Amino acid sequence: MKEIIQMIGVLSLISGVCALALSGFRAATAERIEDQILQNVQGPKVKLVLDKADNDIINDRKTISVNGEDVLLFIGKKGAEPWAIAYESTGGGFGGDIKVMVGYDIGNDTLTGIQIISHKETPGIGSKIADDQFTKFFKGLTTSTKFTTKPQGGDVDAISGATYSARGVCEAIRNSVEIYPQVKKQMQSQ
Amino acid sequence: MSIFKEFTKGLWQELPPFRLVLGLCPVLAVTKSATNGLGMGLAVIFVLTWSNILVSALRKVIPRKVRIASYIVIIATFVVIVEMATQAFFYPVYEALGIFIPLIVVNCVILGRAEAFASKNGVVASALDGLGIGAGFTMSLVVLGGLRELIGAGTLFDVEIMSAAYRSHSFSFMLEAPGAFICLGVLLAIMNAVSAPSSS
Amino acid sequence: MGLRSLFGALPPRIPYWAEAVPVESLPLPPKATLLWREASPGDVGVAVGDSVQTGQNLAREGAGLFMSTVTGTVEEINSLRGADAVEYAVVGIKTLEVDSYDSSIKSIEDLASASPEQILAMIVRAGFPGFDAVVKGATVETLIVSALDQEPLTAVNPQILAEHAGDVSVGIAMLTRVTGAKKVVVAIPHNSAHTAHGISADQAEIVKVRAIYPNGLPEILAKKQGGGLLLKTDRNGTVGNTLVVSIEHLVGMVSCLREGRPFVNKVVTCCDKPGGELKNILVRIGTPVSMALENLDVKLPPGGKLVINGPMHGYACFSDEQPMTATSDSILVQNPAEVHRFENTACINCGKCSAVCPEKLEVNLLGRFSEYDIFDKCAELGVENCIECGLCVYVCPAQRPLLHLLAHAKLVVKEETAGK
Amino acid sequence: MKAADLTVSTGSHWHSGAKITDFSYNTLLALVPAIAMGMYRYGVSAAGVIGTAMASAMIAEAAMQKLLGKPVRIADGSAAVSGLLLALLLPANTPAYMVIVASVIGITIGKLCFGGLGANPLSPALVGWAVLRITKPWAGYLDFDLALINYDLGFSMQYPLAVLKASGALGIQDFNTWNLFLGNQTGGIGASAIVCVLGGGLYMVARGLVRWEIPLCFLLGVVIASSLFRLVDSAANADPLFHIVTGNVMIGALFLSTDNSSAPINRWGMVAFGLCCGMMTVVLRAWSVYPDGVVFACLLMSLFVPLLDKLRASTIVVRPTNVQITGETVEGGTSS
Repeated sequence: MKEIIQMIGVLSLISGVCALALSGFRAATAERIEDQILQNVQGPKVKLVLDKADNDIINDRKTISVNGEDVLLFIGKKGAEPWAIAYESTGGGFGGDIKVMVGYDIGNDTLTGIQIISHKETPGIGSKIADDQFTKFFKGLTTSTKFTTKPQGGDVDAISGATYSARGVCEAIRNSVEIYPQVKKQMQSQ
Repeated sequence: MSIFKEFTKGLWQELPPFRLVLGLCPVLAVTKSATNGLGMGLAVIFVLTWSNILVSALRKVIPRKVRIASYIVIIATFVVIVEMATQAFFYPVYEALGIFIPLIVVNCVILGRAEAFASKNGVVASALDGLGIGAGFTMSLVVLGGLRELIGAGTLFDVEIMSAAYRSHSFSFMLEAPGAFICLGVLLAIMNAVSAPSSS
Repeated sequence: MGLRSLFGALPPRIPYWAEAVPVESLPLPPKATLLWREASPGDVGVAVGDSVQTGQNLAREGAGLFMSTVTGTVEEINSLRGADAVEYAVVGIKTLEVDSYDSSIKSIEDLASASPEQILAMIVRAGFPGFDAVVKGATVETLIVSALDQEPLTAVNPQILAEHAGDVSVGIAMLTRVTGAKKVVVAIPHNSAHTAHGISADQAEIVKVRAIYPNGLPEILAKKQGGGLLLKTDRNGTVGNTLVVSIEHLVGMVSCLREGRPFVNKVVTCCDKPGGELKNILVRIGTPVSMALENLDVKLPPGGKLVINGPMHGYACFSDEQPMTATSDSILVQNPAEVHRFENTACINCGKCSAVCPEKLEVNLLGRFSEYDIFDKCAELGVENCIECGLCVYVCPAQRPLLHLLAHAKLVVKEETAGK
Repeated sequence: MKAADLTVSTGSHWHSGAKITDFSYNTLLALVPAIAMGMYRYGVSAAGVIGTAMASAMIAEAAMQKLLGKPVRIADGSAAVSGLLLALLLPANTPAYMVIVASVIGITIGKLCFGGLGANPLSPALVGWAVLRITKPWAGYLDFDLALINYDLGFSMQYPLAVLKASGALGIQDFNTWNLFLGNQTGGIGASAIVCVLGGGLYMVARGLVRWEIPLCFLLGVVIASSLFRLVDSAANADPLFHIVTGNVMIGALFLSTDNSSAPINRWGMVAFGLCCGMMTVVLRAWSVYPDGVVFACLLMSLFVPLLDKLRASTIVVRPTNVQITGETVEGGTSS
């Protein structure tokens, strides 16, 4: 009996001390980790989308609420004036969700570009959606464009062999465009 | 002298991946470049040394029956610390090593040293053992990673070594998993051939 | 040699000799050498200088039966380790011109009315091998009388069948009674011009067997015709329930028992070159090969091979003084050019050996396991079932000594199981 | 007894005359029509690829055997066969360095590291090809549409399987099956000469050097799997005949999958091996990144060979355990 209590005691003690140490370390690094993820994962893509901005886009971010959901908004400025905004949205692909960063020129309501943040499409086929050849097509399109692939009656060229993946990207853009007016309004009201 | 030997043995006689043939999963998976190898190696040195020290310090307190569980808890703690630290301060390394940092927990080298050495020896000797084995591990990873990077991508620590013509048509097979196995096998064969006369 | 049909697509066919070959009698040898398997010189009950009679038991009291086949004086008692890794006791006898027969072998006039025990005892006493298990009381389910030779280039049984076809039915009736066999089969080569006469359907079943190697081997006959294992005595007792008797021994039994004479003369087929004619000779058991060869005017080429009992699973002698025994069927002389050389190449895993193996063994694996002394794996793969027919060696493109490897593994496995 | 000057050995004292070189030399002979077709089509560059592959394979084998202290046995022709098979899978203008790397790795890592001829679990030629295939910067040279862009041989220069992959059954309507069978298609130097490969393979089967089970079941597997795919979705999948006469299926069935040491040796093992290879080929063609799946199918199934070789008639004879001998019971023991 004494042995069992000793075993339980020692193990609990070690676990407790370790947990304490870890939570302390986590508290100390949490903010920096979040910052690093923004800088390294979304940051480069946002910079590509809002390529003409001259401010530090990552720092000029804010979280707004649209239809009860939080949206992380990146704002690109030319000089002091906000020029464009970008935020992430999701569409269903062949292998899973496709996350797309869509940028908008708030002056004339056109797309400044899109970037694929993450996807799980088949390498070599579906993964072509992340190629420049595909994404540069969206640059400069107005928000009133029909964002569906041509076989479905839209304006977007499908990729041969990766129709489904291209459809997923279009879906993500449609989701994004849908909330664009609200986002724009909220951004300007602040 | 004898204490110093605890450090040096990890560099040749008990070189982990090649002599003990332990911890091969990270060895094969992360050595796509010398930088990755170095990053992984440093993480392992940190975890190994500290877990060795702690296991050695607590060796009289921990009951035998729950020793493995205790070792795992200790090792896991340091691994999580390493993971958070790399995420916070060396994000590119964190991205490259990915899942393999959490997997240090089950790296046989670390558990093996805790069980085989730290639980039977003093704190100083265990620390030196951890440092030595860790250094040997790092060395092996850097050599393997460097070799694979040089042949597979034409660079070394991301410095372009080979000509541009080579780099654009590099033998990227070496960066793939089979390349890792073959590279490890060839290095093992060479090491066995070199040390064969002394062992016989 | 074997034919390769359809460019080698089908397994090789090694045909048996089909025609009868006339027998020529050889004179008595000046010195006869007798071999006693699994015995030592201590088991021999006579001393150098003793006179012995034809049919006399040379074994010491209680050591079994070791029959002299000649009359003369014992010159030499020795021991020998044979090619099958078994100890032999060797007795050399200087022969006299005229035989005087041992009185303990008595004739049985009426084979039909004598008791089975009496006949069995006399069969064994007259020197016919292969009845140890029956004597010990093992049950015989199936009796197979084989008119096939065991090997190609052997013409003993076709000759006997042509000459003594009439005695076969008498012999079968006698043996059926002796062994109590429930099923009796007479195996005749499919291309034989002769057949056994006077055998009724309820007495025995006559089966035509394709006359290609290894269909004449007792193990194969037992498996295909008897549906069981060959009856034999080994260390663990008796194995199997099928008794295979060659037609030569069967006919010999009938005449020996009628006349009260021991089994001392054996028909042996000689062949000295490929494609050459076969010659049948009748020799006294114990005659050295050299005498048979001299008589036939055959010279042993230096570096050549002298093979007793056929080219496929026979054994090569290291001396031309090798004596004939009760089971020696043939003598084959090979020139150095014909001698097949084994090579120390690794197995290429072509699978020909496994395809051709009548026992369906995985010879490719067994050869490798035996080569590297992994005998427990050999036992697992059933190396004991190897009947040493030599077909794997015949087809192996890498010229590997597979039979040697398998026989070695068999021996080791047998010793290991016996040691347990 | 005095010893005479005689040779002594165990049986058998006869031999069928089969040699190790039978298989390799006859394979070389059987592939002559395919080589000739390749050279006729693609000219000197095809000859260059074949020569480079065979020479480097043989040199690599000799050098490695020397290094490992083994007897040098390049005369058995197995290295030449491996080199040739590798070359026949490649496009005619594959750069020499790629050919050399593939054949050297195939021979050294794929064969001699495992103990040489007969001990290699994978076919050396396929190992070499796979190395090239997964080396991304080089893969462009193996894409027949890109590699053979400068050739015009008077028939559609689109790789049929790439077309199938890109646009499904509709896209391949232009291909005539009979034409494809005659070898009027792009592809590897020899692999695309379907009728020549088939002829050579039939010669090997007739000589008994390649057993018929594997090739037949390979093709059967292709037919079964492609029929199933077609049943499910006839718009995306080609008919069985198209699968058989395109890409590497014919050379795979007759020459690649029948490599002695990387294929089973028992009948039912061979049947299962062939069927699995064929079906895996079609699965890979339909679902993998690569247009053709023959090589990877063969490599994958070769790994299962020790398992497949267990599919066989049992040799185990259980002997009677207790045998009555003169009234007493004696342990007979079981033999296994």
